[in-house]
Amino acid sequence: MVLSAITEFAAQEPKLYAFIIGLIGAAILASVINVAAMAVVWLERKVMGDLQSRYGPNRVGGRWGILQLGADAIKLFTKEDVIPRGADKPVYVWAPIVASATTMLVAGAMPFGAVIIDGKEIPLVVANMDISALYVEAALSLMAISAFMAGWSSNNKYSMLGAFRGIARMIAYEVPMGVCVISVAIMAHSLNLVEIVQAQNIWFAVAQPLGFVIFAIALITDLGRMPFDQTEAEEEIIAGYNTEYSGIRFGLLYFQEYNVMLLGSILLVLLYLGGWNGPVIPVISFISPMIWFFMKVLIVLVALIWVRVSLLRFRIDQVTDLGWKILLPLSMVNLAWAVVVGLYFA
Amino acid sequence: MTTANDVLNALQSAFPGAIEEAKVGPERQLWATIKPDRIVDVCKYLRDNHNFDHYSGAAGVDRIDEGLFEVTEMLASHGAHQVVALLKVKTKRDSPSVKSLTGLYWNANWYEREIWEMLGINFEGHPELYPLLLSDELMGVWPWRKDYKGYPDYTTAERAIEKVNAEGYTEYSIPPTPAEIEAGTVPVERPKYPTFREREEMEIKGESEMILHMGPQHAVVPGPFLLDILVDGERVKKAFLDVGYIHKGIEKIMENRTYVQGIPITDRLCYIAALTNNEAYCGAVERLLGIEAPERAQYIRMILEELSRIQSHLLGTAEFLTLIGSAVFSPFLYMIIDREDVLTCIESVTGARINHSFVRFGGVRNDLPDGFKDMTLDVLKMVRQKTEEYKELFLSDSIYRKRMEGVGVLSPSEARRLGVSGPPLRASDTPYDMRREDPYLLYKDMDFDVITRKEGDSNARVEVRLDEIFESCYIIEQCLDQISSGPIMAESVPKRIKPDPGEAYYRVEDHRGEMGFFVVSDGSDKPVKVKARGPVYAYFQALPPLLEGVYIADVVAIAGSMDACTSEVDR
Amino acid sequence: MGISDVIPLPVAVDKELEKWTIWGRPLTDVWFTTTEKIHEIIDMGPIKNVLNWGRKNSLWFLMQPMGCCGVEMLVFGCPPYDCDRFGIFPRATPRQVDVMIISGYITRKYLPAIKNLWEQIPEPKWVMAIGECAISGGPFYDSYNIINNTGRFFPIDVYVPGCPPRPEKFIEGFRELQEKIKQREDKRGY
Amino acid sequence: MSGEMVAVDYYIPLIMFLIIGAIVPIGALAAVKIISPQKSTFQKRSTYEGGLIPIREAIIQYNVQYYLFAIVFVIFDVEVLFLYPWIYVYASEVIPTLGGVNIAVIDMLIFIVVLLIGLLYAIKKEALRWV
Repeated sequence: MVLSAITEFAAQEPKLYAFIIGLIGAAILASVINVAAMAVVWLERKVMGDLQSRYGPNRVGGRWGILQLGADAIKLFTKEDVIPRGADKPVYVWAPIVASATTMLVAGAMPFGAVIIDGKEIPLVVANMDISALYVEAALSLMAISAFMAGWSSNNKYSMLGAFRGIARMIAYEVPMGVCVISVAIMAHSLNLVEIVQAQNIWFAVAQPLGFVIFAIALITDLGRMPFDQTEAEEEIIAGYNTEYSGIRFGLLYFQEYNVMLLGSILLVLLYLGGWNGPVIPVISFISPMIWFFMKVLIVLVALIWVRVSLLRFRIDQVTDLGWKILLPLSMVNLAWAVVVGLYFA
Repeated sequence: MTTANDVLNALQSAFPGAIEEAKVGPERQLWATIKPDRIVDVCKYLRDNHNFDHYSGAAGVDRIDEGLFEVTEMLASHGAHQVVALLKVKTKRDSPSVKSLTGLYWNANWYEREIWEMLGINFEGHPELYPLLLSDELMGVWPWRKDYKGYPDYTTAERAIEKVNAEGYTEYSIPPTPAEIEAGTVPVERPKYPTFREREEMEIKGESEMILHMGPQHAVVPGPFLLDILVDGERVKKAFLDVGYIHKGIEKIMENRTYVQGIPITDRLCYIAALTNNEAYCGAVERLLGIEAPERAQYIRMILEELSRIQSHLLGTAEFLTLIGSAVFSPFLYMIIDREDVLTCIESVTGARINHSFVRFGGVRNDLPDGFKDMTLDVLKMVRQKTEEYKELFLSDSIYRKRMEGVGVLSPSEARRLGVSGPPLRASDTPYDMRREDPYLLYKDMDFDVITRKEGDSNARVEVRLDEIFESCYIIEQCLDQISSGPIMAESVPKRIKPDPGEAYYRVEDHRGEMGFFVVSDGSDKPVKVKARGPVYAYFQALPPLLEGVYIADVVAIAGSMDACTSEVDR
Repeated sequence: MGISDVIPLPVAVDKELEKWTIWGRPLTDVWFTTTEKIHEIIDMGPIKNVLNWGRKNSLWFLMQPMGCCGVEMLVFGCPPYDCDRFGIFPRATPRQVDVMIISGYITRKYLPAIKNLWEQIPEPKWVMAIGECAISGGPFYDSYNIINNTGRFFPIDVYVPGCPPRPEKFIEGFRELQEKIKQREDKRGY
Repeated sequence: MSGEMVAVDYYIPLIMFLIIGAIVPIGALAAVKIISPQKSTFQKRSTYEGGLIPIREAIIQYNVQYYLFAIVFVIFDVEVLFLYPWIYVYASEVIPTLGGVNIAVIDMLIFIVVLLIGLLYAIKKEALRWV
């Protein structure tokens, strides 16, 4: 009932509808996503603890340490905010804001699962545009810009090296990543994320194993997770691009990293792991896609954490070499594979 | 096999009149006093004709009663023979000057700089006579001289004057004590030299070059020291090292303590290798006293020192892993867990985790507790199994191999020239191990291999350490089998330790390399001079040439694979 | 201190704002008095308790091994002891830490550097002296190069004796500091 | 103002996201300025570099190799952009076939091969050597 009314309203007043849904969606997501990022940090610390035969946070907020991230957030929020004298002030101040806005931009076009109402699957997405896959991929790489802004404006040598590394790493993996998205789009005959999910009768991870691997590597690189965390390699360049950031400014950059990690895992699930597709669970059929979606994202997140604690860091020249000299040609091979499979076997 | 007598005879025939007095010590040691103007020739002769290619260090002794300074040069060979030549050079106290050996031995540089800044002995022909350990403030007061009045100094903090410099940074100056001023040891004119910072700035040539401070507080440093790298992009063009941020003046302090009181100080020399430091010091004093520990005590020492070696190698490798991985890299934490078990074993005997003060002159403090053997064997079994796993892990990890292989390569000849010892030297295909080379305790009865690797890169250095864990386990097992009951202290140890006048040099295989103690006694209950020749000092000196032309990420890999310990360098 | 520190606006706006007045008083003045009032309100009670709860449960410390205690500090972060349980973990840059651990001998050469590091930590911050050397100079108390009274240079909240203290003592020291923050009995009054 | 949603309309919510995404951190920053203690000193605002005073500024003239990296990227990224519209045409039945293979596919395969040759050239010329 309500649904049909909304559809009707959307048909009559598309601009107003878009405005309202944007406002509501943004308000909800802005709060949800930051809490979710905190949950991811907590998850990371707990899972890391389990993998390393220790406990992780277990004193603040019960034996699971649930309130640990709350304490961290309060601490960061009430910390003095220092702008170094040598810093390029406007850029320095903008960097965390750009990071935060970037994640919101990505979140706007990202489907967060689907619900089934009246036997009809309704994806939970705010801006369901035709080229959302391209858009999301492009917006994700904006994170490198905010990192570069942070690193360059700090006027600190460690930050500067981190910033350059970040850009070099981003550009080395942007091309293979883009080619992988194209390969997926070829099989799905669409660049719309919802349609890509719906086209996955067989997961694309199965149809294009090579593409999945390349995309996963490029994604980890984009997120700056462990084997590729040269931008903030603690032992080499202290904290990389956010060396000079303190208090809430650091907090914003820190939580945005985890936001992007969450959004990146969602993107991986959408493109390759069949999104919310899965057998309908009888009793709770209403949210059964959500359950599948949530479980897949969780598995990807845990896998990312697992990778983090078990691999060593690449050297930055090895990272760029891997991107340019191995992944780029391989992604082209994958593209050809996708064309052949998509055109003649699908 | 060359013996000390052969070398002495050869010297006496080659340089008639240059050798003032000479004696051959019991443990293949040659003590000789050389005329000051002939020291370079003698050393050159020894290096070229008698394989004395290892410059082991130099110690400066202040003989205030005789109005002389003595510089003792310690020379040895990398495996060609086992003679240690200790050549003394005497110089007048009012205008001290000695010829520098830097032209012959590259690594004489730091040892001579240290003697210069501490005792004020000028080294003719030394290329860079700049302070090494001391801050500029203390330059010119020559703190290790016996007539230095600034020691003991209980009021450093109270005297500190805070002042803001022109740029706005706060600086501190600590003015001399009244005693110093009264005695007139405050320098009127300090020696002239460019400061460390000025020397660095002179090296910046291009527009795109910058100097990056890595330290004194940085995740790569195991203790405060300053590693400055001149980078163009990410390529290191030149590296500079500034140490002395935790210089405590251990050698000066030990001169003012009785012999027994010196033992706890040697613990703090390098806190990872406390037991071997104890051993080296006590061994030297035992030689002075002419006593020997009973057999059981020697076994106990060996067991504990090898256990200590295991924990040191585990910690060293773990710390190194955090450098090329990160602090959340799991195997790092697993190694620390294993190390805790080994520490429990040591703790059950010595009662302390890292600073044991366990070895005594002529014995050890405690006997092994009940059940020690079973516990240790269990732990060793576990350590063996785990180390096997780590080795397999590293072998199969392609990222690890990519990061480590061919990085920081030290060729055998280069490694000898730079004067490194211990695992870095052995990784460069030079089987040089004090336990074989200069056998102490009962190591000559033990069956073990000296681990070497051909490659000489960072990976080889780590592999040598991991393999040495197996050898240590094997040695401990042999000791536990052979140990028999008996006294743990020699009976002839006097109540008050007052050795006869003389000198002794005793070196042991520290976990990181050659650790030697040079002790001079004048018959009183305090030593005249205690010189600690640490292995990490040599590593640090060798670091800047190794770092030229590598990436910043490799700096971390190379510095980490050296397994450094700042405290021992600074002393 | 100006609006351009908060919201990304050109510095010229700051200069302009300094000229503005509200009720005959300069704007910056009003800003400061308002902030002070808010701080007074916060200091009065419940809000502060919440803030201090957050602070005490998230003590990040500066990774700065200095001596023997530096080794135990490393072990303190590792499994058998695991400081992460209490929300304590090391960071390498002073900008992001709350606690500085002086874990060894401060020498004449190191004093300016460590003081600089301490200054660069943003408020609120605490400092712990761990080990004998940091407290009194330890075995090196009479050395010519050691600052044997760290307390003169740093407002030390917690002294942890031991040479070196065991990792358990580190935990105890941190618990003590947490208690002090909770009771608002720390030296700098947070 | 009624009618179908056109492509541009999808960006209206995104603009809302952008605005809110910027307002939230700005609000947080402003709140922090008021709540948190502020004791700014000279040394606190100096650049951190291991505790010592840095030698010269960090913003200097950088190595030219960084620039080469960026140039190679720009070239390849623009090329890849051509692939995106191609997704929509390659399967189209309007496009003629050559020997049973869609001519758009053949075109694109040639394009990719040329691209790879370009990459090989860049690698050969060491444009991708890290600084």
